[in-house]
Amino acid sequence: MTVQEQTTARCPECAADVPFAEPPRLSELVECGECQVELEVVTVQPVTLAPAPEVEEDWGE
Amino acid sequence: MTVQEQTTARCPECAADVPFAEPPRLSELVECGECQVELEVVTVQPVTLAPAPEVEEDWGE
Amino acid sequence: MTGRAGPVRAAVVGGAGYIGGELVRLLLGHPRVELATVTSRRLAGRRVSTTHPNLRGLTELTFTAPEDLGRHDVLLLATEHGLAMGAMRGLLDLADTVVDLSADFRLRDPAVFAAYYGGPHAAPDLLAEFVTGLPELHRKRLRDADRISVPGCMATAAILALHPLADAGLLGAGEVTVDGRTGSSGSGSAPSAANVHAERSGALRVFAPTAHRHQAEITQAVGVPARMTATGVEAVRGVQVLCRVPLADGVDEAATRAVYRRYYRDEPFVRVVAARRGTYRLPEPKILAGSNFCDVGFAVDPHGGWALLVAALDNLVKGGAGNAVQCLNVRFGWPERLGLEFPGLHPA
Amino acid sequence: MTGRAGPVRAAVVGGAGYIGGELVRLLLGHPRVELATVTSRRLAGRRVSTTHPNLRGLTELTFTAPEDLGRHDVLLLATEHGLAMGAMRGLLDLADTVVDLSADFRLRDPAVFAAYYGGPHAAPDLLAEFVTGLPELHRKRLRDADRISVPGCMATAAILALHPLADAGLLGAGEVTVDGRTGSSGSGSAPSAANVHAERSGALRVFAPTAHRHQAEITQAVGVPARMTATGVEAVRGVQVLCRVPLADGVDEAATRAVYRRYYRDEPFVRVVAARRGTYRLPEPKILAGSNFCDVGFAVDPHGGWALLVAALDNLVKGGAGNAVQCLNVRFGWPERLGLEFPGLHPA
Amino acid sequence: MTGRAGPVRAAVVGGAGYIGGELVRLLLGHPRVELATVTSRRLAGRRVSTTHPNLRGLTELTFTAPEDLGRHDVLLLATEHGLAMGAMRGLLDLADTVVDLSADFRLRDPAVFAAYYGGPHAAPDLLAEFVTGLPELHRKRLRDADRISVPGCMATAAILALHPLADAGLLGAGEVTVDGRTGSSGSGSAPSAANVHAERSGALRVFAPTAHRHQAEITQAVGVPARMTATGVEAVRGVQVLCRVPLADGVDEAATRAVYRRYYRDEPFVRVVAARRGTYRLPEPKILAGSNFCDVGFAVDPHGGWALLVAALDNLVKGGAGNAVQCLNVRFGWPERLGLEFPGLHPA
Amino acid sequence: MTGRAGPVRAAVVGGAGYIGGELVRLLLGHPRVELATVTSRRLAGRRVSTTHPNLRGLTELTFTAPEDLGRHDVLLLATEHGLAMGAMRGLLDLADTVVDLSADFRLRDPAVFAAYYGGPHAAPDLLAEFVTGLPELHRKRLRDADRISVPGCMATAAILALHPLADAGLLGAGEVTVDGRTGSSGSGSAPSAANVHAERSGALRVFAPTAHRHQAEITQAVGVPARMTATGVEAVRGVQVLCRVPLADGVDEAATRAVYRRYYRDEPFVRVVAARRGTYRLPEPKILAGSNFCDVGFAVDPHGGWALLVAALDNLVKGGAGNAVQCLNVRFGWPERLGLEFPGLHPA
Ligand SMILES: NC(=O)c1ccc[n+]([C@@H]2O[C@H](COP(=O)([O-])OP(=O)(O)OC[C@H]3O[C@@H](n4cnc5c(N)ncnc54)[C@H](OP(=O)(O)O)[C@@H]3O)[C@@H](O)[C@H]2O)c1
Ligand SMILES: NC(=O)c1ccc[n+]([C@@H]2O[C@H](COP(=O)([O-])OP(=O)(O)OC[C@H]3O[C@@H](n4cnc5c(N)ncnc54)[C@H](OP(=O)(O)O)[C@@H]3O)[C@@H](O)[C@H]2O)c1
Ligand SMILES: NC(=O)c1ccc[n+]([C@@H]2O[C@H](COP(=O)([O-])OP(=O)(O)OC[C@H]3O[C@@H](n4cnc5c(N)ncnc54)[C@H](OP(=O)(O)O)[C@@H]3O)[C@@H](O)[C@H]2O)c1
Ligand SMILES: NC(=O)c1ccc[n+]([C@@H]2O[C@H](COP(=O)([O-])OP(=O)(O)OC[C@H]3O[C@@H](n4cnc5c(N)ncnc54)[C@H](OP(=O)(O)O)[C@@H]3O)[C@@H](O)[C@H]2O)c1
Ligand SMILES: [Zn+2]
Ligand SMILES: [Zn+2]
Repeated sequence: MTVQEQTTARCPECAADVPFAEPPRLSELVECGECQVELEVVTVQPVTLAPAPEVEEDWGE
Repeated sequence: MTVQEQTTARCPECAADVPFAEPPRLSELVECGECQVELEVVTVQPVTLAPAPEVEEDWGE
Repeated sequence: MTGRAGPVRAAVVGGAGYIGGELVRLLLGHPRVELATVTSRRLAGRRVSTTHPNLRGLTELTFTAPEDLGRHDVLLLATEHGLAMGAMRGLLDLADTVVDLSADFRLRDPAVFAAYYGGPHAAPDLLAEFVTGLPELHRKRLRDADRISVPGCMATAAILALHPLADAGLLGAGEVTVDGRTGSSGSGSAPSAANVHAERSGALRVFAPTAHRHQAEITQAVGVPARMTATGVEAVRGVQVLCRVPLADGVDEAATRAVYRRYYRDEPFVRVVAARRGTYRLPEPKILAGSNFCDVGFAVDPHGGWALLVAALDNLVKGGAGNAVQCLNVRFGWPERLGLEFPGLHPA
Repeated sequence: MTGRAGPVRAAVVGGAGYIGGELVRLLLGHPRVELATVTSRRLAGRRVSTTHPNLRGLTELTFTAPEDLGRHDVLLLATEHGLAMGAMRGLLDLADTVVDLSADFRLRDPAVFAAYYGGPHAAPDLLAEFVTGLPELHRKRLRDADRISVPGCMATAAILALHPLADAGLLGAGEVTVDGRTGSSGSGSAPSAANVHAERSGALRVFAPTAHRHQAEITQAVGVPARMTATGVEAVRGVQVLCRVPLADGVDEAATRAVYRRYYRDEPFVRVVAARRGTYRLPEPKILAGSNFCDVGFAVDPHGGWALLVAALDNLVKGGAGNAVQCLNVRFGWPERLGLEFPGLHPA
Repeated sequence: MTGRAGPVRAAVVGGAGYIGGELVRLLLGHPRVELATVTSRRLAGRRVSTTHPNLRGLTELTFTAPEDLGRHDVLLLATEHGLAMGAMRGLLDLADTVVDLSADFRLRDPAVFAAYYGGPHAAPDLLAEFVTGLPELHRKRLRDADRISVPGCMATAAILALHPLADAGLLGAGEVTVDGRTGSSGSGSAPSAANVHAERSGALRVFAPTAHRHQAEITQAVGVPARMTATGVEAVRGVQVLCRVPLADGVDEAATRAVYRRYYRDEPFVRVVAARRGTYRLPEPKILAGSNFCDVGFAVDPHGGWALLVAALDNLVKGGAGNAVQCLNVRFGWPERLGLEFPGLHPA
Repeated sequence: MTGRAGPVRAAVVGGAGYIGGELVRLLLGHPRVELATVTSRRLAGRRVSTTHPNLRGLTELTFTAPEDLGRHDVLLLATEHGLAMGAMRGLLDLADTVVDLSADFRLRDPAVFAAYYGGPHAAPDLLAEFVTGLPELHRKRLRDADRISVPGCMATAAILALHPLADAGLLGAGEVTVDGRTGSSGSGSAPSAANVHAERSGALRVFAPTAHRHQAEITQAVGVPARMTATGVEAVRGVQVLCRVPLADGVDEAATRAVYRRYYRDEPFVRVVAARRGTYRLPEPKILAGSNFCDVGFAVDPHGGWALLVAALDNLVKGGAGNAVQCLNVRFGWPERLGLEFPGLHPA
């Protein structure tokens, strides 16, 4: 393949670099290592990420 | 010195061997490593040990 | 078997649970093992260190879906009981060495298994192939064992307390009773009405009043029938067992102590603890959290005739993951303490 | 209103939860109330005392399905937030007096509600009809109130700590911060990954780092903006709040103490605790478990300018069910301590 | 004796300790008792509520020096063991009715006392005058008893577990073993290296591996020899005992249950707890803190031959101060539940 | 300084206490250190492992009387505060390198010391010679430091939370407040009425409501005045601090995160923990027991203007003994993680 591989993308939540082990597929889910947000690959060239829709998580007391 | 050094003596409480770092002195206190009883050196040739008088220790509930 | 050169590539199956997480912690710190894969059904794709936050900064691993599990040198299975026996044939194709930490391959007799686990075993013919993963009793066979079944946490403690006396012929006739106490991690990580904090906190829950499953393992290992009760106590980690045993005629404290000292003199992970002074006279689990020690002690009735044996360990370490790593050390000819050096904390 | 002859017939809606169970305990022991009905969706038909085992032998009640709830003199609502606002119109038909312990009717301004609870209020027109169920601030209005909304547990503690100083004009300009600490029962009885014992035990979980919901109630009651953080701590019951406040010029410890003593002199359930000796100098929740006391204390910086206010209570009693019963006592003209005499334990 | 008109004037001797504090709490809330005096050597002149902060706002009492103790209707002794036996003659002059909560007058046989307490009894001739303060066994004699000795906390639990089966002739031949578990308040309030928080926290301390003192009380009350071990567990309050008993031929669960139900049907403070569903199936102390209940349960081995009996109570209430108050209620002809209505908490 | 060949001979002064015991644990496991001597006044001649039972089987050392202390390469002082300053001149004769873990040499200004510790410093001229033992701030100077003073446990956490923002100029004008929470081991091992288990258990004890001593260290290190309160919480080990800080104009979460990431990118023992999902979003001490990590996190108010910074550590490790060992690693040119690899446990 001649496509230049992008190995990280920016987390839209916390601006951290999110690494990929292999070329990402569209709609793949990844977790940001910094803020643990779940992210969806929304474009692949370049790779961009958006927060994945979440089941509302209840953390309250 | 020509006295043969005895390096352990028997604990009268639990029969374990209690080691000495150096030749013991009379009335010295040592702690048995097995049962943690405090022992007094009552003779030195040979070295013999007896339970040291204890302040009654309260461990109860 | 003697040592080998390169690292051993290992996978943990069921790594999102408590035993799985402990395996991951220990294997990440093991100088001869490369932890390549950790599987989870629920959390495939998520970071391992989000589930096990003590490992933040120590690993970038993410969970792999079980169906994507490939070949490794060693598989360690940390799934809930009932799973490994069905999946074992497939798993044996993926690695030369398989260590099962679940209950599925602990009992050699399928009839006993059925009686204690409420149904027939799914792979009874494989039962005989497994070696019990308890180096103190089976070190020699473990040196070339490729199917290892790690005993239950309370069973391990009870076996290490009872075996020396039984083996030395010091037990008298009569019933052996085992009273197990366990922290909440002993029942795994799945939330339920019984283990929500406000209910489980401060509990003294006699959840097995008459015949806890581990009694079958104890009887199998020690050769004497045991009756076992179990209580959930306020703790996250930690197991303690109290075994009440009849003594043979004339057995006193000195004889008892001599047996334990001889038996465990060279064991790297068993300490004899039976002191007459101090605050910590008999084994207690709280100072063992994170360590691979099993402390074993005893008190002989001054009037003779019976003794109380006490053993304590961390259910996730010597009671599971640590014991499994110790078995790997034996199996691969590594120093037995390797990766298991943490001694526990005081105060704790 | 003055006292009435026969017992008041009451129903608890949502009685399988922690606030519901506490209402049941208190109402069963209340000499003027007949607890006729306790509802639960999940457990309809089951015995109340299986869910709340402290009540074994004290009641033969079984849970009623919510749809079978009939007329009573008083309804007490202990459902999770979001339910009461939708169901309120129907419930108001079933009883003259309704006491809501959920968050739905605590905030008078629907815009504030929407900002803090993430959506519009389902019955904004009813908000104004509710009186805040805090006798220390609203005793007079509660005497004939038939729609009562009990404040949140940490809000109650913070309001009782802050209100005297605010009311007396002793607060200086500047930010009031509230640091809440709460036991695990504060988040209810439903099991989740976050409150399973092994995860929640020993926690110091800053679950609301910047703006806990109760700050809206505090601001509404005290009239000063508050910034509130909250931490889950190792406890089942119990809430403590630390409020850091600027003091008006020249306000010293003597002036502060005088305000609190005057303010709470005749209050049956608020004690001023600010001692200079002993082990328990400032309010702590552990000695309040089961009691309806809110202890309130303070420490004025020796260099002046600010003070730390501390309040503690049992979230399920003065922070919820006990406070509701105190409101009923006021509403029906009964002695205010009736059914709420338990003082708490020491040691605990 | 039948009821009397005015309040009974009572004094608590040794009121700075944990049992003393619990007596103060209960007597302050008792409608027929006037608590006139509370003694302490160390704290004479100090406020009782500084030591027992749960009582702030409820009493203005200060501690009295023991030498200033005058006449009262009732003396309740909460001193450490060994004190009451020497002081008893003098104390008997100060009140018609004396209730001793220490261990000094629990054993009827001075030889047994000497064997268990390491020295001769100081007033052996008085031993026979004391009635055991356990209404479930001695209600009739307590009605006019003026020397009452309240049994030990773990002994009370074990006796209430064992007595019905023994009395009904359902015990088989063979050893009865008692495994006691106790919270830290069971060893009193004096600080020591063993009970400092960092050492005692999370403990599973087998402090009495072979013959806990309470076994002498159990044997005396139940008539069968018992071997008792005891473990300190993580809790402040609370005692649980597990008794392993042989059953007579043919005794099954139904027969066992029938005995307990009959035996405790009318007891105000004993509940039979042996459920097959739910989280709380067998007695646990955590829901009993502050209450005078002793919960008693059992599990019969499905193969027959033996049963596990379980009992739980709050060591400071039914295991001490509450039981003493219950005895007073019996002695003075008051309703037996008077002042003891608090049922305990859930969650806790 | 570069590495050296033979082992470094070390002595721990005050080894019977909690910091002393932790030093012993870490130094016994350190491959480059030979722990030669451990002193204790009270326990001279007794086995170290009786006091610190986690070390059974790992050492045969007995305590040495302080007056018998001889020459070593390194002395580590773990005595209660006030002792080291008087003894320092003598101790400096016994070793080239001295690491003081007490409070005596933490503050550079004798006037500040006097204000916070209630009396003049006994060796004010030595204060300037000590380097603060915090590698994250002073790594360079520590490389050849021979007088090292390790900061207080809560101070360490607060400094590591605050310093990056202060250093980067992101703090706004206004007050910084620090709310410290600490387990019971933070106040040492001597039994007292306040730390006996039944009193200290479950505490939320605001023992320093207005000006905890560590605030002087924080101000000295960070350069901004801090007001610090402190609460004793239910835990044996563990410290958490919450720092409320004003932010400079326009500072948002991304800017804050960038500063922390950059600042701690290469630090072996500081992890940035500020997650939006999962159970452990902000630093908590319970998963750090035994580990040398300090976890640091933050939450920026969505409306801007201020942030809550959170840091957690084990007071006996990164808050004391572990930090001291890390300093030794820096001082002797060893890998900084040496002997400090234990990551902490989950669950815990
Ligand atoms: N706990 C002990 O002390 C101990 C000691 C020795 C042996 N063992 C044995 O080890 C095995 C594993 O025990 P464990 O205690 O580690 O059990 P566990 O925590 O329940 O974990 C087992 C598996 O259950 C799933 N799981 C974990 N958390 C869950 C949740 N919140 N909701 C739903 N599923 C969840 C996970 O698999 P997925 O992510 O794939 O769903 C996990 O790998 C068992 O066979 C047990 O008998 C346990
Ligand atoms: N907890 C506090 O400290 C506190 C203090 C003051 C006010 N409040 C308020 O009181 C209300 C109730 O709070 P709570 O703490 O009592 O909540 P909760 O324990 O969760 O109970 C609420 C309802 O949830 C259902 N529920 C209980 N256990 C459950 C389980 N294991 N699984 C699924 N559903 C379950 C029950 O209703 P069904 O049986 O009908 O399903 C129960 O009545 C809330 O609005 C809260 O804001 C709480
Ligand atoms: N704890 C239980 O669960 C329990 C249950 C049933 C029966 N009992 C019996 O009740 C009696 C009292 O037991 P307890 O648990 O209440 O004992 P405790 O707390 O030690 O109190 C006994 C007395 O010891 C003194 N004392 C209290 N705190 C002290 C301190 N910090 N330092 C020095 N002295 C202190 C006080 O007398 P002064 O102020 O006069 O010095 C106090 O009245 C014992 O005989 C016990 O066997 C106890
Ligand atoms: N605890 C922490 O979290 C922490 C953290 C950082 C720094 N520090 C500092 O480290 C120093 C030591 O603190 P620590 O917490 O280790 O104090 P500690 O446990 O009280 O120990 C200090 C010394 O007190 C004596 N001691 C211990 N137990 C005793 C007992 N039961 N009765 C009487 N004396 C006893 C011992 O000396 P002898 O045997 O010679 O009498 C011991 O070496 C202090 O300066 C402290 O400020 C503490
Ligand atoms: Zn992110
Ligand atoms: Zn010995």
